[in-house]
Amino acid sequence: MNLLTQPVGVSHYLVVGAVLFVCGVVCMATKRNALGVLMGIELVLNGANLNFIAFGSHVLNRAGARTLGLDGQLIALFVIVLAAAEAAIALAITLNYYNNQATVDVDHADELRG
Amino acid sequence: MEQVDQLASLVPLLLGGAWLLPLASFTLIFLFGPKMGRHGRLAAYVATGAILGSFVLSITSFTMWLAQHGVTGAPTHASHDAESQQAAAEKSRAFLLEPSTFDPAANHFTSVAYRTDDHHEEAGDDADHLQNDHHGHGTGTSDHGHAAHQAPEKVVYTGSWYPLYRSKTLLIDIGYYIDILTVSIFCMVTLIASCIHFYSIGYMHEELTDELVDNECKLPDGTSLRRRGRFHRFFQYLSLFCFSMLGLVIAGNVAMVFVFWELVGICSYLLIGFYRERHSASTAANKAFIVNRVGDFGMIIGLMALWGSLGTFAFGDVDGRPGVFTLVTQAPGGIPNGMVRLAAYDQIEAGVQPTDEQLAIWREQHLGYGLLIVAGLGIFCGCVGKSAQFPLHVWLPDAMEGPTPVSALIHAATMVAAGVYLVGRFYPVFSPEVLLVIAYIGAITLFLAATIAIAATDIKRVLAYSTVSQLGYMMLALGVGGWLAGLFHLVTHAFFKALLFLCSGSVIHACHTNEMPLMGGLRKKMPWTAYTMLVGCLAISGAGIPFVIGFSGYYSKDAIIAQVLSFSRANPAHAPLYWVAAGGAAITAFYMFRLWFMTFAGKPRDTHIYEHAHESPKVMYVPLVILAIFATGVAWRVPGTNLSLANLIEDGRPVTSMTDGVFWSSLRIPNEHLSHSDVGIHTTATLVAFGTALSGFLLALLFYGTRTLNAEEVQQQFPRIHRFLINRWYIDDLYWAIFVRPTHFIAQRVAAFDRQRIDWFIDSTARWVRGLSRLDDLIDRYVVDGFVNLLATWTYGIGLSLRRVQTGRLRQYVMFIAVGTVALFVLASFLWSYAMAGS
Amino acid sequence: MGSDAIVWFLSLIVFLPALGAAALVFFPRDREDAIKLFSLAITIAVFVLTILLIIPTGGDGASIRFAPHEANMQLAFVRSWIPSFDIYYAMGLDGISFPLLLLTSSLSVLAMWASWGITKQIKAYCMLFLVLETGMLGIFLALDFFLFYVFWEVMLLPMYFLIGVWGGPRREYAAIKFFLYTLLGGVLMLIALLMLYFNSDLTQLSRDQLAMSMVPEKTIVAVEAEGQKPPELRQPIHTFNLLALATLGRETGVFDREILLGRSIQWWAFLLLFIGFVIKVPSVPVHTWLPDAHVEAPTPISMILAGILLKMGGYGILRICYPICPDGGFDLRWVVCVVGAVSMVYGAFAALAQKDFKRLVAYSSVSHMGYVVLGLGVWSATQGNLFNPEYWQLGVNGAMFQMIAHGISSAGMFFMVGVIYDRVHHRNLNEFGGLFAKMPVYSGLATIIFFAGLGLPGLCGFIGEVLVVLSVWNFSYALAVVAASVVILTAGYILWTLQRVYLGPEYKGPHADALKPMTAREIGIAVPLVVFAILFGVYPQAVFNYMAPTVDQTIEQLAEWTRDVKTPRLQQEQSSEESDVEKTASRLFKNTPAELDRASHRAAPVVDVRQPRSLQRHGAAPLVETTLRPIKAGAASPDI
Amino acid sequence: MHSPIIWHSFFFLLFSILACAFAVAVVVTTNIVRMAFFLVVSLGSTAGLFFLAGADMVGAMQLMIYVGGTLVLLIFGVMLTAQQPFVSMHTPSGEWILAAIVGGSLLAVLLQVAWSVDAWTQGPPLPEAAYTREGTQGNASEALAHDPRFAPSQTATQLGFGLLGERVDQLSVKDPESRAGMSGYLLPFEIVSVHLLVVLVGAAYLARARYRASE
Repeated sequence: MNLLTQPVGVSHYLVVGAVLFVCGVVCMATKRNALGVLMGIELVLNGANLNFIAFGSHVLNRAGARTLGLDGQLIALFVIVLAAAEAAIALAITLNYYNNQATVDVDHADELRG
Repeated sequence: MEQVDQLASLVPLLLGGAWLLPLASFTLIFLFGPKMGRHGRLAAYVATGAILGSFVLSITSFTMWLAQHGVTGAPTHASHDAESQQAAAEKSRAFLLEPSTFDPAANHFTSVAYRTDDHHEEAGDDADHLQNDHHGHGTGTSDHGHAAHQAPEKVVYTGSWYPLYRSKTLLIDIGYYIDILTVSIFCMVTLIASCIHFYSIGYMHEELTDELVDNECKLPDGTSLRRRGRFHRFFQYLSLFCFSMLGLVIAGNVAMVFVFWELVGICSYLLIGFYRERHSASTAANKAFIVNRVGDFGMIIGLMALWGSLGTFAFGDVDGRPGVFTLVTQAPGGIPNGMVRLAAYDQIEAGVQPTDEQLAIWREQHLGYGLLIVAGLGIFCGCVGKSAQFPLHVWLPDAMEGPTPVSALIHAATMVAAGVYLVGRFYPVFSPEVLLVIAYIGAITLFLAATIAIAATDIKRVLAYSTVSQLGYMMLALGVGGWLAGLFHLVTHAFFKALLFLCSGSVIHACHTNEMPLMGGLRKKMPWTAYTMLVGCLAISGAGIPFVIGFSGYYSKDAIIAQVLSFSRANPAHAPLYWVAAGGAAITAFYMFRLWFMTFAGKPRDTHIYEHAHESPKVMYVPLVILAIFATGVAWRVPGTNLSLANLIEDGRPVTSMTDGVFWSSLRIPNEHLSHSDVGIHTTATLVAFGTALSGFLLALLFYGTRTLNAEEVQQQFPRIHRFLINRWYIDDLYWAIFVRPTHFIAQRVAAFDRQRIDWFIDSTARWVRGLSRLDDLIDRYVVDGFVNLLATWTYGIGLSLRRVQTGRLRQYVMFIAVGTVALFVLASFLWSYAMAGS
Repeated sequence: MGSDAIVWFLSLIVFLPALGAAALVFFPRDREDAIKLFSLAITIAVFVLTILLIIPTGGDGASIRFAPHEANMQLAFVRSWIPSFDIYYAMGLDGISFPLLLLTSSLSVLAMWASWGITKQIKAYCMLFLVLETGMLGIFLALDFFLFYVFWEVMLLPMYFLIGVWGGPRREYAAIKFFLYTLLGGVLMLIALLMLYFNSDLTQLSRDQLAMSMVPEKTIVAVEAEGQKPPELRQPIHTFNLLALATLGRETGVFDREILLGRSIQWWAFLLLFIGFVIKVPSVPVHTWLPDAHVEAPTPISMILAGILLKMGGYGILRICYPICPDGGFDLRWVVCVVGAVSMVYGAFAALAQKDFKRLVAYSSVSHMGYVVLGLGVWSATQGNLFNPEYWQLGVNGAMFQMIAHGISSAGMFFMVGVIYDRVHHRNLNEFGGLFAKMPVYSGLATIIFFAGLGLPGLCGFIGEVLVVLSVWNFSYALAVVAASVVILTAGYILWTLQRVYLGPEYKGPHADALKPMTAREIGIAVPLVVFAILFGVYPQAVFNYMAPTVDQTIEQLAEWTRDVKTPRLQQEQSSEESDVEKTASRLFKNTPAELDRASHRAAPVVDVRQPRSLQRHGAAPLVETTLRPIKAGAASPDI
Repeated sequence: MHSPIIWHSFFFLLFSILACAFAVAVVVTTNIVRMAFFLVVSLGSTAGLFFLAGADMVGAMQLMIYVGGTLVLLIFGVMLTAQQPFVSMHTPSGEWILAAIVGGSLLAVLLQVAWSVDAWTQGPPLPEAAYTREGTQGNASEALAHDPRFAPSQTATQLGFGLLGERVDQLSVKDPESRAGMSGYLLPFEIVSVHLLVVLVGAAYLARARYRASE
C-alpha cells in the first residue's frame, strides 16, 4: 500500500491525532515541570482538534457522507481559544505557585494528597 | 277486720322497733361510749334501756297478737277438736278475704295487685320501688293457703324492708317473716337479755375503773396485767348482739338469716374475746368464729342450692312472689320445679324442652330431690356450727372464756339456740332423709356432751356441755319430727340455762374461780344464788310430778322423749335414738345435781375462797329470781284459757309436705300429734323421762350429796374412760391433727410454692433472660459489632489505600485517567462483542 | 357527638392532675408543704368534679350529670384524634366505669393525704402521683381502645418509679417485677388490640348500630358510601371504638375467622386480653408481682395499687373481653372461673402462712380479687339454664361490687399497716400484739376494716362475696363449693392476724415507745374508708343503682347472644361430630351386616343427644368412645 | 492501473510525520526550552494538516493563536520561572516505563478505533480521469483541478457568519427542520469571548507579583 498514491481519509488524521494525543498524555504523565505538563495539554488538545477537523472536513470524506461540516471547525476554533485561555490561566497559576514555592515541580504540589 | 289490717303493719313496726333499738344503743355507745359518765357507766343504762324498750315493744306486739288472733291452740291433746277446727276455718276465711279489706289508699294495695300477678315478671321496676319505699309495712299473707286442707291457716306477716340486691326476678333483701313463733321468741330473747343486762351491771362493775388488774393474764415478767376498764365496750357489744339476734329471729329470708347469723357470730367473737389480753380468750374467740364459719360454709352451699334452683330466699310469700315454703310444700313430692329443672340441666342442655309433662317425668325419677337434700343439709350445717352440734361443738366450751353474762345470753339462751330456731323455721324444706341426719347428729351430740359434762370440773364448762347436750336434744326432737317439742325445749331451755349460767356467774363473782372442787357449802353464803340455781337444776332435769305438774323442763323433755319414742316405733331400725334420749335424761340429771352438790352442798373445800365468798348484789340476784320464776312456770297453761307456751308454738307450726323418705323409702316421720294423742306413747314417755331423771338425781345424791359413793374411786377404777372424758373424747386433738395442722401445712406449702416455685420460675426466667441478653451482648459486641466494625475497618482501610491513590501528584492522575480510559474501552468492547454475539 | 361542655368537663377530670403535675414544675424544690398542699388540692378538685356528676342539678336537661338507673353510655363524646388510623378521643361513662371513677378520685385524695409522711423527693413524687392519677382516670373513661391502651401505659411508668424510688429495701426488684409483668400484659393487649382493629369492619353494621355505638357521623357517611359500592370493591373500615367493637363481636361474624390452631380471632383475642388483664387483677399464677410490689411500695402507693390498679384488670375483662369476644369468653369460661376460684383458695392459703403484715394483706387481695374473676366468668346463661342471665348478672354485679368494696377495704388495710409501720418500722406479725391498749382508736378502725375484708355482713366486703358465691351454683357445683370454702380460710387468716397484732397483753416488738395514738390526719384518712365500708355494706343499692343497669344490660346481651348465636353453632358442631362418629363407626364395622348393626347399636347412645351425658359416657362402647373426640369441656355439664 | 502520486497525500505525510516526530520529541526532551521549540514545530505542522483538511481558517488560527500567542505565553512562563537556566527535573525511569505502557495501550486502543470504520480509511477517490495508463498525462491534471482537495477552500466567511449566528454553509438545506438546529454559534461565541476576558483578568490577578501587594 502506497500512502502517496492513496487519498488521505479520516483515519489517517485520526492516527495522527491519536499519536499527538498519546504524546500529550505521556508528556503530562512524565513531565515534572509544570510548563511541560502544560505543553502536554496543548498536545492533547491539538490531537483532539485534529479529530474535529478531520470529521468536519469535506476533503477527507467521500461525497455525500455525513460530516460535522463547519461545526467541526467551529468547535476546533473554540478549543483553540479555550486552550489559549487555559494556557493563560495555567501560566498564572504556575507563576503563583512558583512565587510561593520557588519551584515549578508539580510533584511538590501535593498538598491535596489524601 | 280493721284490726287485722292494723296489725299487719303494726306488728312489723313494733318488732322492727324492738329490733333496731339495740342498734341505736350500739351506735350511741360506739360513738360516745367513753364519754358516757365516769368510765362509761351510763352506757349500761343506755343499753339496758334499749333492751327494755325492745322488751316492752315485743310484749306489746305479743299482747296485740293474742288479742287479735287468740291462741288457736292446736292443743296438744285436741288437735282434731271440732271447735278449734272451726276456729281455724273461720280464720282462714278471714285471711282469704283480707286483701279486699285493704284501704285502697294504702300502699298495701299495690302488693295485692302483685298477688294476682302470677309470676311477677312483668311487674316492672317502678312499681317495685314504690312497694319497697315503704319500709316497715308488710302484708298479712297466708302461707300456703292452698294447702289449707292439711292444717289450719297460719297467721304470718311477711314483707320486705329494703333490698340489698335486686334484679328482675331475684331479690335479696332485708325483710321480715312474723308469726307467733317470731313474736314469742322476741319476747323470750328480750326478756332474758333484759335480765342479763341488769345482771351485767353488777357483774361487770369491776370494769368501772381506770386501772384494772387482770389476774388471769400474766405478763412475761410474772406480774398481772393492768389495763383500763372497758365497761361501755361490753354493753356496746351486748347491744350489737341483741340487735343481731333479733334480726335473726325476725328475718324474712334465709339470706337475711345468714347476715345476722354472721353478725351474732362476730358479736360472739367480740364477747368471747372481751378479755382480749388473755391469749386463751382471743384464741377461743377465733376458734368460735372459725368453727362457725365451717358451718357457714355448709350453709352457703345450702343457700346456693336454694338460690340457684328457686331464685328466692324468702320464707313466705312476699308481694306475691312465692317463698321457699310455698314452692316446696305446694310442689308435688316436695320438689319445686326449679330444682327439677336445675337437676335436669344436662338434659335441657342437650335440647330437651322442660315442658310441664317433661318436668313431671323427671320428678318421677326424683330429679331435684338431691338438690333439696343438699339445701336441707347445707342449712343444717350452719345450724350445726351455730348450735354447737357434734362435729362442730368444740367451740362452745372454749367460748366460756368470755364473761359469764355473755355465756348466759349468747352461749346458752339465744345465739346457740338460733341453730335450732333456724331448723324449726326452715322445717318444710327438710326432707325426711335430712331430718334423719339431724336426729342422729342431735343424738350423738346429746350423748357426747353429756358424758363430757360428767367429768368436767370447771363450773361453766359443765354448763357449756350441758348446753351442747340440750341443744342435741332439741335437734334430735326436730329430727324425729318433733317440731313443737324441739322449739318448746328451746324456749324453756333458754330460761333455765340462762338462769344456771347467771347463777354460776354469781358463784364465780363470789369465789373468783371456776373450779368446783375448790367450792362447796356455798349455799349458806349465797342463798339466793343457791336456791335459784336449784330451781334451774330441777328444771333442766325435767323434775315434776308425772301427769300433774312440773318445772318447765318437765314438759319440754317429755314432749321430746314422747316424739322420739313415737319415731322409734315407726322406724324400729332407729331405736337407738330413743335409748340415747332416755339415757341422756339420766345423765343430765346426774351432772346437774353433781354441779349443785359440789358447789353449794357439803363442807367448804377451800376455806380461803369460802371466807371471801359473799352473796351478789341485788342487781344480780333479782334477775336470777325472775328467771327462776320463768324457768319454773313458763310452760304452764294460764288457767282458764288456752294460753300456754306449747299452744303458742303450735300456732306457728309450719306446713310440711314430706313424711316419707324417698331414698330410704322405709323412713317415716310420724306426725307429732300422734305422740300426744296416743296415750300409750305419751304415758310411756312421761314415765321414762321421770324415771331416768330420778335415777340420775339419785346417783348424783349418792356420789356428791351424801358422799355414800366415792367419785375418786370410780375415776381410779376407770382411768382410761376418765381421761377420755376429761380430754373431751380427744376431738379437739383430732381436729388439730387432721384439720388445723394440715391447713397450716398447706398454707406453708402454698406460700413456699409462691416463693420457691413461681417466683423461682419468674426469677430464673429473668436470670435466663439476663443470661441470654448477656450472651446477646457478647454476640452483639463480638459478632454483629465485630462484623460491622470489620466492614468499617475494611472500608476505612480501603479508604486509606484509596487515599494513597489520591497522591496529589498530577502526573499520576493523568496516568489514572489514561488507564481508566483504556480500561473503559476494553470493557466496552467486551460488552459490545458480547452484545453482538447475543444478538 | 357529645356537647363541648361534656368534652371539656371530662377532659378536665382526666387531665387536671396532669396539668397539676406540669404546674408543679414551677414550684421550688424546697417548698415541700406547698407542693403537697397543691397536689392535695388538685386531687380534691378532681374529686369534687367527679362528685358534681352525681349531684342532681335542676331540671336543665343540658346539665352534666350522671343519672342512676340508666344502662347506656352517658356523658359520652367522640372527637377526632388520629383520623388516619380511625383513632378517636372518645370518652364516656356508664354504670361499670362510673363507680370506679368515683373510687379512683376519692382514693386518690386519701392516698395523697396519706403521702404526708413521704420525705424523699417530694416534688417528683407528687408529679408522678398526679400523672398516675391521670392515667387511672383515663382508663375508666376511655371509650376508644387505643386511648385505653395509651392510658394503660401512661399509668404504668409513674407506678414503676413510685415503687422503685420511694419503696422499701427491695424496691428495685419489686418495681421491675411489677413493670415487666404489667408490660407483658400490655403487650398481649396490644396484640389483641391490633388483631381486633384489623379485623373490624364497620360496614357490617347498620346505621342504627353505628349510631348506638357512638360512631361519628362522618364515619357513618363513609360507611354508607362504602356500602354503595359493588361488593368486590368494598374496603373494610376499621375501628378502635370499644362500643362498635362490642357490637361487631356480638352481632356480626367478623371476628370468627379461624387464625391459629383451629381457634377464631375472638378466641385468641379473648385469651390474650384475659391474660393481660388477669395479670393486673392479679390471679394465680401470674400474681407474684403483687406481694412484692405491695411490700416494697410506700403506703399511699400500696393503697392506690390495691385500691385502684387491681380494679383495672376486672374492669378490662368486663368492658373489653366479654363484650368484644363473647365466643372466646364462652369457650374459655371454665378457664376464667377456675382461675378465679384457684386464686381465691390459693391466695387465702398463702395469706395464712405469711409473717409479714403487708404481704398478708397483699395475698388477701389476691384471694379477694379471685372473687371478681370468678364472678365475671360464671357464664351460666346456657341452654341448660334456659338462657337465664340473672345468675350471671348476679355474679357480675357481685364482682363489680367486690371491686368497689375491695378498693375500700384493701386500701384501708394497707393504710392501717402503713400507720403501724410508720411507728415501729417493722411488719413482722409475730412481733406485734397488744396494740388495742396502746392505740385504741387505730385498733378499732383497723378491726372494722379487717372485718370488711373478712366479708362480715354490714360491711362492704360481704355483699360482693355473697353475690359472687351465690351466682356460681348454676354454673358449677364443684366451683361453688370451692368458692364457698374460702370463707373459712378468710376467717382464719384475718382473725389470726387480728389476734397477733391487736390482741394480747402487750406489744412484743421493737420501738414500743413509738406507739403513739393516731394523728388527726391519719384518722381523717381512715374514717372515710370506714364510713364507706359500712355505708356500702348496709346500703349496697347506693352502688347498684348506678351499676346494675349497665351490668345487667351487658350480660343480657351476652345471654341473648348465647341463645341466638352460640347455641345453634354448638349444635351444628355437635351434629357434624355425630355424623363423623357415624362414619367412623361404619368404617370400623363395615365387614358384616351383623357387625354393622352392632356398631350402630353401640354408637346409638352416643349419638342420641337427648340422653343424659352421664349415660352417654357409660353407655358408649369403649372402641367407639376412643374414636370419639372427648366431649368438649365447654359443653360438658358441671358434675354434681 | 497506475496510480499517480497524490500530492495532497504527500503533504499530509510530511506534516503528519513532522507533527508526530516533534510531539514525541516534546515528550522525550527534558529541557523545557527545547520542549517549547519542538512543540512549536509540532503545532505548526498540525496547522499544516488543518490546511490540508480544508480548514484554512482554523489552520490560520492555529498558527496565530498557538504559535503566536500561546507559545509565547509559555516561553514567557519558562523565562519567568526558570531562575536557574535550563533546569531539568528528573523523572524516574520507572515512571517512564509505566507511562510508555499506558500510553502505548492507549494508543493501541485509539488506533484500533481509528481504523475500525471502513468509510474513514480512505478519502474520496480521485476522478476517474486521473487514473490513466502510465505515461498518459494531460487529462489527469485537468481532472485534478476540479478535485476539492486541491481547490482553495474559503471557510473564513462561513465561520464568521457561523459565529454571528448565520449558517451560510447550510443554505442549501431546504428542510426547515434540519436547519432548525443550525442557527449558528453566536451565544457560545459571546460566552467564549467573555470567558476569555475573565480568564485574562484572572490570570493577571493570579500572576501579579505578591511582594508588591505586601509592600
